[in-house]
Amino acid sequence: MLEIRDLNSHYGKLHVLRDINLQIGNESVGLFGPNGSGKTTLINAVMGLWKPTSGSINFNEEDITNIDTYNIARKGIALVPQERELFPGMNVQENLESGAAYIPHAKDELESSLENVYSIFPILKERSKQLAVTLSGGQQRMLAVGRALMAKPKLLILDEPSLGLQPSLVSELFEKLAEMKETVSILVTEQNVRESLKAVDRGYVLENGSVALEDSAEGLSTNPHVIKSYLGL
Amino acid sequence: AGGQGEQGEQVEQGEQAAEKDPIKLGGVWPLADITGDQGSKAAQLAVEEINANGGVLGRQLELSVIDSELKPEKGRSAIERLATVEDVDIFVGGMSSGVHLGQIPSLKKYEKVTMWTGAASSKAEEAVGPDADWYFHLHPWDYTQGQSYVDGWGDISEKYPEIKVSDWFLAYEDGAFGTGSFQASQNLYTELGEMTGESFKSAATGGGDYTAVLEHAKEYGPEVFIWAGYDADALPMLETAKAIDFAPPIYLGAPPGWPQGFGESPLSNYVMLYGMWAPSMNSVSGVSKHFYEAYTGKYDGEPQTYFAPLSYSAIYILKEGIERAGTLEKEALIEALENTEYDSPLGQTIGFSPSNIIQHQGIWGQKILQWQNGKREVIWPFEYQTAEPVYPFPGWDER
Amino acid sequence: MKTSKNLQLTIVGIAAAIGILLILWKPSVLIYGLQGAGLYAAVALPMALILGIVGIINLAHGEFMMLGAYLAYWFSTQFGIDPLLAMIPVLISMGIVGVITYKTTIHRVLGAPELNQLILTFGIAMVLSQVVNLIATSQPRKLSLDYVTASAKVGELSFGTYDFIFVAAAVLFLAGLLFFLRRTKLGKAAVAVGQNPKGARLVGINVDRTYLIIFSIALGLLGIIGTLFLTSHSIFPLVGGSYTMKSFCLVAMAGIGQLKPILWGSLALGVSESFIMSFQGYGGWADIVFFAIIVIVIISRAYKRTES
Amino acid sequence: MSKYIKTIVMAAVAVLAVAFPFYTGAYPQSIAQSVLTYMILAVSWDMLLRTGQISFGIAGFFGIGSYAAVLSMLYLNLPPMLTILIGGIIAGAIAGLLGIAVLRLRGMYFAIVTLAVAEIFRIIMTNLKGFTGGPEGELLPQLIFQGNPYLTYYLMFGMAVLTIIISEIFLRSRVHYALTAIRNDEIVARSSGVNIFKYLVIIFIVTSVIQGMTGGINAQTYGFVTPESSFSLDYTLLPLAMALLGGIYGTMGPVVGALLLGIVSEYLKLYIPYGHLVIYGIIVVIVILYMPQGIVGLAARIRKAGARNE
Amino acid sequence: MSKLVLQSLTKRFGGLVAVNGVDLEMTEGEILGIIGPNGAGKTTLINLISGIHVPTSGNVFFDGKDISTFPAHERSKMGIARTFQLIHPLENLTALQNVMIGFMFAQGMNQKDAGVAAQKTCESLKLEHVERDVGQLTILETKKMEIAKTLACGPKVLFLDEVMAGLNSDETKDLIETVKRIAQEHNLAIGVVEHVMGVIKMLTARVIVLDAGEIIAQGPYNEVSQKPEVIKAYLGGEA
Ligand SMILES: Nc1ncnc2c1ncn2[C@@H]1O[C@H](COP(=O)(O)OP(=O)(O)OP(=O)(O)O)[C@@H](O)[C@H]1O
Ligand SMILES: Nc1ncnc2c1ncn2[C@@H]1O[C@H](COP(=O)(O)OP(=O)(O)OP(=O)(O)O)[C@@H](O)[C@H]1O
Ligand SMILES: [Mg+2]
Ligand SMILES: [Mg+2]
Repeated sequence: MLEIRDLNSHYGKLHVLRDINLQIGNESVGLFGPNGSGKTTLINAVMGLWKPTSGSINFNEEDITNIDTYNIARKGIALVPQERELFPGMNVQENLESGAAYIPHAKDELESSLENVYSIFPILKERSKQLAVTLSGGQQRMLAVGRALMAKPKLLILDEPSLGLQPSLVSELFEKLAEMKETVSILVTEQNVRESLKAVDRGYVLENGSVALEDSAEGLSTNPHVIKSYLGL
Repeated sequence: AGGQGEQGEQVEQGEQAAEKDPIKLGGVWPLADITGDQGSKAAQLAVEEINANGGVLGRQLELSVIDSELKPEKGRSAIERLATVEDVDIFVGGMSSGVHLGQIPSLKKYEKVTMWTGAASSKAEEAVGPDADWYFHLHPWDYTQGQSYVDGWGDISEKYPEIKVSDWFLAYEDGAFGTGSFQASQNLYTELGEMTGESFKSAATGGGDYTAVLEHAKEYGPEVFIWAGYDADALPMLETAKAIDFAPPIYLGAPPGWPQGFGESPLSNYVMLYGMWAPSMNSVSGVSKHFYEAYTGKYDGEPQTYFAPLSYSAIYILKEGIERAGTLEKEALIEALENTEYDSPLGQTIGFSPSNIIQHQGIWGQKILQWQNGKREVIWPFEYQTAEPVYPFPGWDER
Repeated sequence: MKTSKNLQLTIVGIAAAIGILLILWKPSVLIYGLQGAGLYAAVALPMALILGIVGIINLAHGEFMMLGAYLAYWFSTQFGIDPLLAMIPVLISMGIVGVITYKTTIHRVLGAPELNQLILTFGIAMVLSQVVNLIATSQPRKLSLDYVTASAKVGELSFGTYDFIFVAAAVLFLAGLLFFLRRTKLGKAAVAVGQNPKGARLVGINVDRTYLIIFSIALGLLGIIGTLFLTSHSIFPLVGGSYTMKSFCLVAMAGIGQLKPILWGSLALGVSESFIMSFQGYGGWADIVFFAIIVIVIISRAYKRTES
Repeated sequence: MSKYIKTIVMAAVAVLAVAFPFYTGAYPQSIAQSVLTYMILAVSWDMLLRTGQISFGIAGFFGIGSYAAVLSMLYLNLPPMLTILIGGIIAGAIAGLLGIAVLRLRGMYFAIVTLAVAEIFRIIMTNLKGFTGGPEGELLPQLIFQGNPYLTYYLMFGMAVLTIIISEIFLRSRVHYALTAIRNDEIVARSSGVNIFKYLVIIFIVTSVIQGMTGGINAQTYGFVTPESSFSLDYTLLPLAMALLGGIYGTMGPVVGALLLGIVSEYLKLYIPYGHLVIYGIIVVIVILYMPQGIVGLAARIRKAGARNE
Repeated sequence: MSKLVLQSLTKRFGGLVAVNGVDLEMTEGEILGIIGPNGAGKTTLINLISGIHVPTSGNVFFDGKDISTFPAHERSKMGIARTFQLIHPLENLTALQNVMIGFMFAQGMNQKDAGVAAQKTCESLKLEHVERDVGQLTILETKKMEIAKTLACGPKVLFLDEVMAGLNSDETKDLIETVKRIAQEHNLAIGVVEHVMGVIKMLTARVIVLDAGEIIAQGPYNEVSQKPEVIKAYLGGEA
């Protein structure tokens, strides 16, 4: 489904991604690594938000390396960005609807998707007329996840989705993701490695911009390096 | 004009110039404005004509023009440059009293002979002061202009007793030009009768709503309705007048210029106007005819403002003055200029005499004209009359 | 909630009362005020559109209107057609001007700080007005059209009716824009882009094209207004400047991104200006009322916000 | 090392500027005078910008200062230097009063309100005919220093030096941190103990005093005021463009921008008498498109790039 | 004596009651956990204490003084400091300069002293790269800088709004130690908002649980986390 080959990326002179190779099939994949290791940069490259210096990204056999973000979104990749990127002046429902309205294969199922999102995050239904800007931090995170789900993606990318969510919702979210991986491919970055390992099939560990480790969820959770650096708490 | 032309000329005149330098004139106009654009071009025309006829005292004239951009500080720098870098002998130019106020200190510093074509505000006259014998002002002052109208209407009502001119309503734009006109005329017109007035915001300065002022004028019901605004106001104001059905017996405009194609509008017929010059003058003045043909021949398009013949005149007055003085020496030149009797394309013969403050005022008044079938016909002074006045201004439904 | 409803009702009530009083006492104030308001609103709406969505304060706003007016003049004199008919080619030409301007300049400063955009459009304004000046000179132009002087008579009062065309234009623009932004897909996308361009890209909106379209629509509207403006006003190269400033004021008074309040704001300004001018000799103060209302509205809104 | 060089360069420029009138003619001097005027306005505008507030009201305070100087001389017969000070004080006092209400506004709202207020000043001056001379303005019986061009140049030069010094003090002292914090994030600034309002009011008053005094000097130099010329929108827009083209948030940018645009506009006009404004506009557009950080920003970037290559 | 006392503090946004009649006392040296579901009102509570919002009703007392209506900058000078859930480092300044601001304006130091003091604070937090522009810091460094900024205000009471969010476990441990140390060194009352229960467990002696603006439970974390209402509203399932 997604295939990244020899990807390199720079911010000015800073070499952030080094020869990244990564594949995602019909599965759920975790992307772990310390802060600043380049996870967000990698995701931005996939979404066309940041042009890589070299390498290629293929989605369903199609080269999307130099395609505009909006087109990538329409091809079926949805992102829950770390910074959420909501529409502050729209209310909750309008934000959700915007997630489906511009994606050809999603707009016809807008109503059912909306029900689905509301059932995952009931608070959003309660607040459906509240402006996004006045939501609390965690509520905004839910809205961002919800908006991405509205797009009926083939590949769903979540950049630290649990950040700021209350514990009960974190487990619920990962349960939900685990359920969804039957129908949607998932790429998720998380600091909460423990929870997320429950939801993914495989994982990559990114360190200093290179893939340091690649293994199944089980393999990772027993890997001493991972245990020491990422599962300590 | 300007830098490039200069260089070309210098090369050309290389050999003879050694003993006979050109006489340098420095001109300052707002070149992006139609007045300055055409004024400077008409002056250049005069220079070229004179040079083609052998120049002055055997020397060529050379005109350097700098843009004042209608800004006092730019106008002043232009004077400074002309005086020190170009080293001109004489200053010409002018438009806008505001710019002139900024230039007067510099003009006074150099005390070179100055032949000014613009600035009607008596504030400028005050700033020049009584001692500036080198200062020659062609354009009428606001008050002399006002007096000329009073004289004109007096003459007209005497010759055509049916024309009534004792009740006046003056609509004036709220800037310096309109306010100055109103203040200057308010006292003078008592000779004729009563005058009241109200200001409006000219379209030229972002206004253009004449309903209120015309309503008030209509309520007042004057015998003469006069407006002092800009060319941009001319037609819209007439349209508003028609819309609110205001048709005074005399509808009179006193803008410095008229919009393109004003005469072609059916509304313009029988509007009266104050002005210094119009193409119809060609039939009564040979100089005017010559000027008109030369101008339209050299530049495409008619002279649209009187600043063209006025600037043209300024150059010729200087030429004659220098010839009479036989030198560029200041005292002699001033004396010669004082004796100017220049038969101008504006019709009148220009000479200089003291006005309220300054010593050398050239033109004192404007003419009274009337738009008739697309042409500006001169009504007064009678010696230049080109057509009989049509009176009264026909009502809107009678057209 | 309730108090603000009550407040609104009171304000509407007071406004209605003032309106009725005016109709009885000086009907012309209302008529001319309305006509003036129509022009203000019609010119300001496209500026609000560009500001709200593309996020640019367009200091060349009035100059684009001027350009539209000159184009209309050119079309109608060149082909001998009525300027109102020329509206169609002008609309198209201004749309193209919009595309060109966007592609060559605006597009490149979208990421830059707002001040850069401000000065860029200031430069564009200068180029536009000066190029027109070089070609057409500063001498005003005005078409003389019979229908412009259409008038109506009610009792003693005779007034021009043509300028109601600006009221119609303003209302149509507003209705059209609201419909466009709320009901059409492109319009909704534009709103999203206005609020968060990055978010908009992520949900599949072509942001660059949206900007381009909105900018061109706004210039197209300016072409229409320019044409209408030409029918009843003189045009000259610098005619746009004061409309930029007034639109800018109105847009701020309405609040960034707001369209409807522009109509109310214009009405308030138009009527109060007309009211002041109806007193002979006080016309000079009409401008002060314009700016004072703007200052008061903006400041009091800021206070209201900090209170809640 | 580089600090030395900077000081030497600054000293050299200062010496040059002081000696300027002695080896140039009246023409460059008059250009310099107007460049200095715009330079002061540009620097003072930038000083307020450092708080994040974009003022469109420069012309307002400049005009107020001009009128205050001329009217206080006409009516109270005060010595010219004093009237300039009065121009500054009145502009500052008005800024103080206004600031209390206006400085709660941000962004475009602040910009518009300052613009509107400047217009209100102009309209008042136009309409108070008996007091201010109305649209035709007022004349001074004589110019400051009897019109001596050297002294007027030094007066404006002194004002520019003063403005630059104040600007530099603000850049090097605590004030700089307060202003930068306010510009970046007011809530963070407040939570770090910065009294936002106090600093905004101080800067607003200081810059208005500077603008008012500059207006006063200008009026005394030219010997007249009119609403149209004293409140000209040029005094707002040109300094803004100059600061931006030179580079904002510092003293150097506005100074360089004023010098450059001031000289370029004069130069263009001599070579392209009809139509130079088109070129001027194109230059503004091109600079913004290709040097978004202004000239000083570009120079800094080049210097950095050079350093990296070493 | 209690440093900070809240008395039936309430804040409404239109129809929504974000904080509802909260009573609370905090004393020196205490680290208090503030937990609760998303939208419970935690951030709003901090905003009320630090003066970003004005309470709809109720009072905030500090050192026995009612400061409910004091502006934010004055509260900061009195010793109430906080970080922000969405961090906004001051750009165009270096990390060190960011820290200096508090010393200069909340504590009134001059530039030089503030520089020295900021340097010391950064060292004590093991914050390196202080000469870098804030944009170039890592997340951990940024978070430390945020804490340093609050310390620079000379706080007596300090609120940390989700400072640990987004850190990995090593970094989280590092920061927990740091917070503990500063609490002791400066004898601070610290309020910590976190959704990572590991942090709350390790760091706090007492927690309050907010739900829909009200305190529904308080006490040591181990006790509180057993309460069914807390599990239901917040922790969920078996956690
Ligand atoms: N816009 C930018 N300009 C310069 N450097 C950047 C930019 N964005 C990120 N970086 C740097 O690139 C590196 C990788 O950043 P990235 O955000 O991809 O990391 P990450 O793994 O997502 O970290 P986190 O867990 O903190 O989100 C970091 O060193 C960061 O400082
Ligand atoms: N300005 C506002 N206008 C309207 N409602 C608001 C505003 N600010 C906050 N709220 C609402 O108040 C409630 C409390 O918000 P707050 O940010 O305090 O929650 P929180 O406990 O910090 O949540 P989180 O854990 O998600 O950060 C939320 O329901 C939020 O939607
Ligand atoms: Mg990241
Ligand atoms: Mg929160």
